[in-house]
Amino acid sequence: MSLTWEPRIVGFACRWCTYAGADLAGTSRLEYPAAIRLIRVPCSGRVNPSFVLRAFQRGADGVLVAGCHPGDCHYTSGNLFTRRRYSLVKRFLEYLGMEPERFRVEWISAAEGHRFAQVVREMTADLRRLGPNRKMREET
Amino acid sequence: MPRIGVFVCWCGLNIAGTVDVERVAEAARAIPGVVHAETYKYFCSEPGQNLIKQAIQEKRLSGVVVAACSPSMHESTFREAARMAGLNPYLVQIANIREQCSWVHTDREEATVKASAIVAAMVAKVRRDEPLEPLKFPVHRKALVIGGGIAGMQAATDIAEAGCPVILVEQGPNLGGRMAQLSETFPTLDCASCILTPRTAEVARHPLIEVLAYSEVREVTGYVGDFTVKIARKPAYVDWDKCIGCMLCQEKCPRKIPSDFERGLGSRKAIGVNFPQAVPNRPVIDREHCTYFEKGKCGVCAKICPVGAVDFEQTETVREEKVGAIVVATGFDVLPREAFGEYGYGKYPDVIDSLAFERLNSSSGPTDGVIRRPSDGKIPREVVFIQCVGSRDPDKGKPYCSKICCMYTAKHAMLYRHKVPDGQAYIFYMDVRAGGKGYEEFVQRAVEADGALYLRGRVARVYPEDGRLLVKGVDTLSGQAVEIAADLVVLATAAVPREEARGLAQILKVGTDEHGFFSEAHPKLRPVETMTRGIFLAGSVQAPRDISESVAQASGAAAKVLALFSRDELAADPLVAAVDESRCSGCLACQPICPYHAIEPKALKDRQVASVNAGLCQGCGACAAACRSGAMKLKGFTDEQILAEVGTLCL
Amino acid sequence: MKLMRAGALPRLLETLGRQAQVYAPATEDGLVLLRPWTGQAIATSYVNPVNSLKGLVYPQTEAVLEFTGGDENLSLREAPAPAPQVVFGGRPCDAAGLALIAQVLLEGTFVDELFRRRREATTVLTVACREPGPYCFCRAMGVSPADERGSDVMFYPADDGYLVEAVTARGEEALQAVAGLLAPAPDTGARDACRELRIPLAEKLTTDRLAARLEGFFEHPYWEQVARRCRSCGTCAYLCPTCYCTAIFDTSRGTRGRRLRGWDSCQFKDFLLMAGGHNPRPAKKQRVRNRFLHKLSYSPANHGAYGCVGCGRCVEKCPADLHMVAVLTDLGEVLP
Amino acid sequence: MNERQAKLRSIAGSLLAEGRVSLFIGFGPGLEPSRPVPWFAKNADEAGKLVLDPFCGPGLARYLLDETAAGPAGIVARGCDGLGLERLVADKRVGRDQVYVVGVACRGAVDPDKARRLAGRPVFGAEVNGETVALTTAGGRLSFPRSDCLLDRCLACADPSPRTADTWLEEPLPGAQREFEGVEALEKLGPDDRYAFWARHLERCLRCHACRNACPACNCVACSLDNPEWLERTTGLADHFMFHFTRAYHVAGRCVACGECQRACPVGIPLMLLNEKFMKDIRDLFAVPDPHRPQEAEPLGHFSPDDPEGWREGDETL
Repeated sequence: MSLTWEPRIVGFACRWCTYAGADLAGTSRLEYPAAIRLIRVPCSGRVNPSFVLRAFQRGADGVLVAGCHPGDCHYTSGNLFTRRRYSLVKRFLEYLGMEPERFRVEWISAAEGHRFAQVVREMTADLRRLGPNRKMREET
Repeated sequence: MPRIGVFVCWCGLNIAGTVDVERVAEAARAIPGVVHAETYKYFCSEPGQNLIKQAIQEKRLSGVVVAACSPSMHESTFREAARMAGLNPYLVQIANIREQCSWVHTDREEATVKASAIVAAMVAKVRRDEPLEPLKFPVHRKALVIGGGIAGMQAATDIAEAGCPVILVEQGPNLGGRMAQLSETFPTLDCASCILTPRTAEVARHPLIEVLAYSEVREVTGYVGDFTVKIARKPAYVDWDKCIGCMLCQEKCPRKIPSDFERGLGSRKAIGVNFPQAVPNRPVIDREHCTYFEKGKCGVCAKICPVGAVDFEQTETVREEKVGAIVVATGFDVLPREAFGEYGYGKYPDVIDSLAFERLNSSSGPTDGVIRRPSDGKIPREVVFIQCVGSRDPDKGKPYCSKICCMYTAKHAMLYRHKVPDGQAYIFYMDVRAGGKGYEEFVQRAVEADGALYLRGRVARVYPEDGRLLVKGVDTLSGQAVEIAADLVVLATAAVPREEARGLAQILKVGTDEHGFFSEAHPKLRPVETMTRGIFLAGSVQAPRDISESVAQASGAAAKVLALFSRDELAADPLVAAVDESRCSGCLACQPICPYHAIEPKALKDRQVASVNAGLCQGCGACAAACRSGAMKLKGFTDEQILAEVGTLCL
Repeated sequence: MKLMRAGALPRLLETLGRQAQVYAPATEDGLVLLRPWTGQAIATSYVNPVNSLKGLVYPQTEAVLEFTGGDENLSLREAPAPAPQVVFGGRPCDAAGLALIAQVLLEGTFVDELFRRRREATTVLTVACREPGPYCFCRAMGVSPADERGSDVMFYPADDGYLVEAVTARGEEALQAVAGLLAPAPDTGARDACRELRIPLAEKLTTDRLAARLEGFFEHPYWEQVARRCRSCGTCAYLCPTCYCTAIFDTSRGTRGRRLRGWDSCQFKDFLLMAGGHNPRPAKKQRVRNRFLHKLSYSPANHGAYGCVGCGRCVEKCPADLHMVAVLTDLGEVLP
Repeated sequence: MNERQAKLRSIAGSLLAEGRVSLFIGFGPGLEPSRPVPWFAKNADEAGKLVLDPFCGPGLARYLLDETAAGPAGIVARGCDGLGLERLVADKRVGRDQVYVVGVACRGAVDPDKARRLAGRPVFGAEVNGETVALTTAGGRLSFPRSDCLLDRCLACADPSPRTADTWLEEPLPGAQREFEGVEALEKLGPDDRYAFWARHLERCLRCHACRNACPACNCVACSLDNPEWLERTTGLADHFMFHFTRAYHVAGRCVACGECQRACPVGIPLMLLNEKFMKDIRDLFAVPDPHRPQEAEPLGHFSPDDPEGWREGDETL
């Protein structure tokens, strides 16, 4: 692992909560590692689990799925399906051999800019420790 | 061949201070499909927007990516600019390189690389965008109000006063709802019928309000602006158009039956109205108790009717109406008496509920407003009121506070004292909740001026002894056991949703809470809306409410309806789901996942597929994630677009 | 003809491996597969490896060309040349399958350059059969357990090693490189035993005048009935040592990409689906019929040999038991 | 002789003769006695060739997808076939009224390859008696433990009989709770060992789609795995992970555990270990006692407000 290697995190962020929370981190000028790249989705319930695998396949070192806290979904129930789906998917990924740190699900509200920054810092630190992901990743 | 333009904004030094915007533009030019890339200080400014418009026209751009601040800031600005330049506004995407890049990173190299990646992802996304037009729905400027109580009437009046026609459906034979049963109202002790009757009359004669009494909503289809409603008129066995309201039939009817309206304390005839001021003032035959329907003989009413309005052959009729909005105001009920064995409710005639006490107080009630106990008609000298009967009682399945009981019990104690000056009222309570203008003062008046004795604690048992009722309980403040010999016991039973409400919720496809109260779209910010656009709530259908709150909410609902009706057409975001029928198996895995009940099966020639009602869809995309074959597409966030973004961000 | 002791096999592969990538049968999860050989144990007791020789010479996916750049500055590059490889342990039926594919792809008016390059880079060391597997029926298809077609060197299992014989110049060259491991052969018994090996299943099948008897059988209701059990998967075609149908597709990552060619199966329902939406073989009946008529009728007509070498893989692995032996057996009853 | 088989032939024959079904799906004679094949009888004659013995291996339910288009079909159903039919009905792909189910009590199907290997010679007959299987060969009857002889899928079976049938060939056997020993064993390994396990198996994948096309839950009109946007036709290990992750997730909460995917796989990928992982977690996280039996509310089509956050516990239990 070269000294210049930095992890790559793909994040799926619900536009109402987490994406807005990330914007708040911006307006609050909270610094966090540049490893994260967000994809804006209407709801965490839109995130098809195979999107996560696609990210790992194409070279992500970590993947984050984040949405509103349960009970706060803009669409009332989207994140409750997220919770079900990703409870299973998280365990399944680990069952296939993925390290737990590489995939996270988080509830981050529009008011939680600090929390967003914190999650990115934590994840980046974990991934720096683990090194580049090779599992389920295509050869380049 | 796509022709994408990329516009990288400096945002003064906000972006350019951290991100090398020229390098971002340079990298964008290398992306296949990008034919134009430039930077500018402030693309959101007038000259900045002009640069974008100019490039769209000169370079014949098929898509635009603006790398700037968050889409929540200027997405609409740039979409409008594109529209003005002749490019479909949905072919514009925002690469958020300020809030999510330049403002949160300090390393220029890292921030520049990341900004380029974000731009590339949005280029990949915009390449897969299709031009979309806002969805337009016609608005039928006519409202349906369900429930003819005070809330429903208020909403109907407000809407009609603004010039929009209203259909007011009431399932009972007359308007007025619960309030018609009340004697006086807190905290002013106004006579209920004195304030209700003028309002009822106003509704009845309003040229824009059509009252459909004795009717029920059977089916609702469509969506906001364009609902189709089927309303059934139950048979009254009296032709109301012919009837002149003389009530000779009621007078002459030989059959007397206990009256629900009087809570069983009085009687009514098998034909007639609930109360003298009923509007509409038209009788209904109670088929279950009518001798003619039971035995085929009698028919006194038909013979006596001067206009021949009695019609034993009358059947249900169903009419269809188009409405643009619906207000639900079906009110509440109180817990049935079977639930309270320990208080002897239903067993001892002198244990009654608060609604019955209202009737005892009412000058049009069974005792003409004199407080007499049901068993022997004596005037009670000691009355025990028990609050929170069922409410705040998880064992009875009603953990919530019914909210109105503290106030009406204080009112009852006062009214009782006013009518029986030497009588004593005892009130068992858990807490006295008197939040509201003038409410606390009202309760204090009951205690100080009218001598109501408040005992904090629960009643364990009520049983008869020597012609009175012995009430045993504990005063938890003194810790002492309390035993009161009472002439009358009044239970403040829990307010619950009406039994028919659950069925109505299904017809309307509106959610309810675990108790059956209708769910609002947001408890704080959207309290009168439901999750279904165009359906609003007023009054106790949502949760127990007193009159003033019900009226306020009804006016709020009316304002929401009128806001809808202020437009000829409703425009909606076209970023909704749609089904690729060639890929759909019709398994309908998407259906239970949709919070808006927007998905229905549709029959094709040889199979069934899912179909999305674009008027109901709010674009959350839960269905798209549940669709295994990829037949369900959320426009603007298709599988292909998200996959392309993922792939690009991973490069 | 030479003799090689069994114990010398790793040395042989090691020597040949200096110039080329070596493949040999290995046991994995109870299966025998042809795998890159890196010194691991070489499986010897098997009927046929699960993957046929085909995949090593005609890979499941291979690059046709590589490209970089965008729409305006696209630059194309030929896929890199294949590295030399030596494959040990394939059976004569598989090698005969390669010969058949070569006949189709190299001997017509069109020469498939990708196949040619890889075929020429491959030395096939075939191990002839001393024992028939339960599903072997090579002789019914005109292939022998000691068939030399498609092989560069034949290895005939003997009591304590192999009788080794070069078939081609490339084989000769390979043997010269390992001359030190070979001794003069005392007799040709081991080879004769392979050549004379009886294949019981093949003896139950009649392929006499099959092409003639299949005339006019195209519309027979048999196809509809037998196709019912087909599941339209690609097991048969992908295991088959002679199926050679492919599709072309592109893949790209950013500004770099490749045009690839990959196996396809005529049993997949979209195999013939065209851009306009037309599918000439939408029904299972049509696809199943095509598979068997191709191998039993069209191939003999066009290339002079059945498009099947009787390796038995489809017989063993078809999840619905719709395989060549089943069809040949049925045809024995149904055909005139 | 085989009384069950005689009874089945007679029931199927009558159903066809009376026109109550236009086709009867069962097993018929194959290449050898140990390999009966899926059989589609259209008349009493063909019904007279139906086979019913312990070698009847292939799953039949999926055939209903094609075969009920023309009219009602009869089917001889073991527990796995019955659940497969329930799946197709739940997915609205087959009308229950289009199928006439003859229910049987299955004691497990003998794997022809295992039997031949154990016996060391062709096997002509088999009898499953409790924990042993008696194989008939030219050299006489040989007895082996059940666990060595049956198809993998039958060893884990908890559903010997369908839950409902239109008629019963014999007294149905009660269902049991499924165990997930294989999953539990794999869960005990570390991440790298687990990955090595799956990489080794999936490396072999041919992408022949035998698993998908065998599956009664993979019944979509169009499969996203045929869409190059989702999965290119490249056949690297990462593509195989994508394929098998997606396939397993798509049947999560829907897989009826018939095991036909694994039986169909030509390269021995233990596919049921993927499906069963979802099953086990659905059971544990969402309190669905028998996740392989189609539910009124599909486990992934609903939620409970009290659902756990499975990823939090996931770290410890895995």
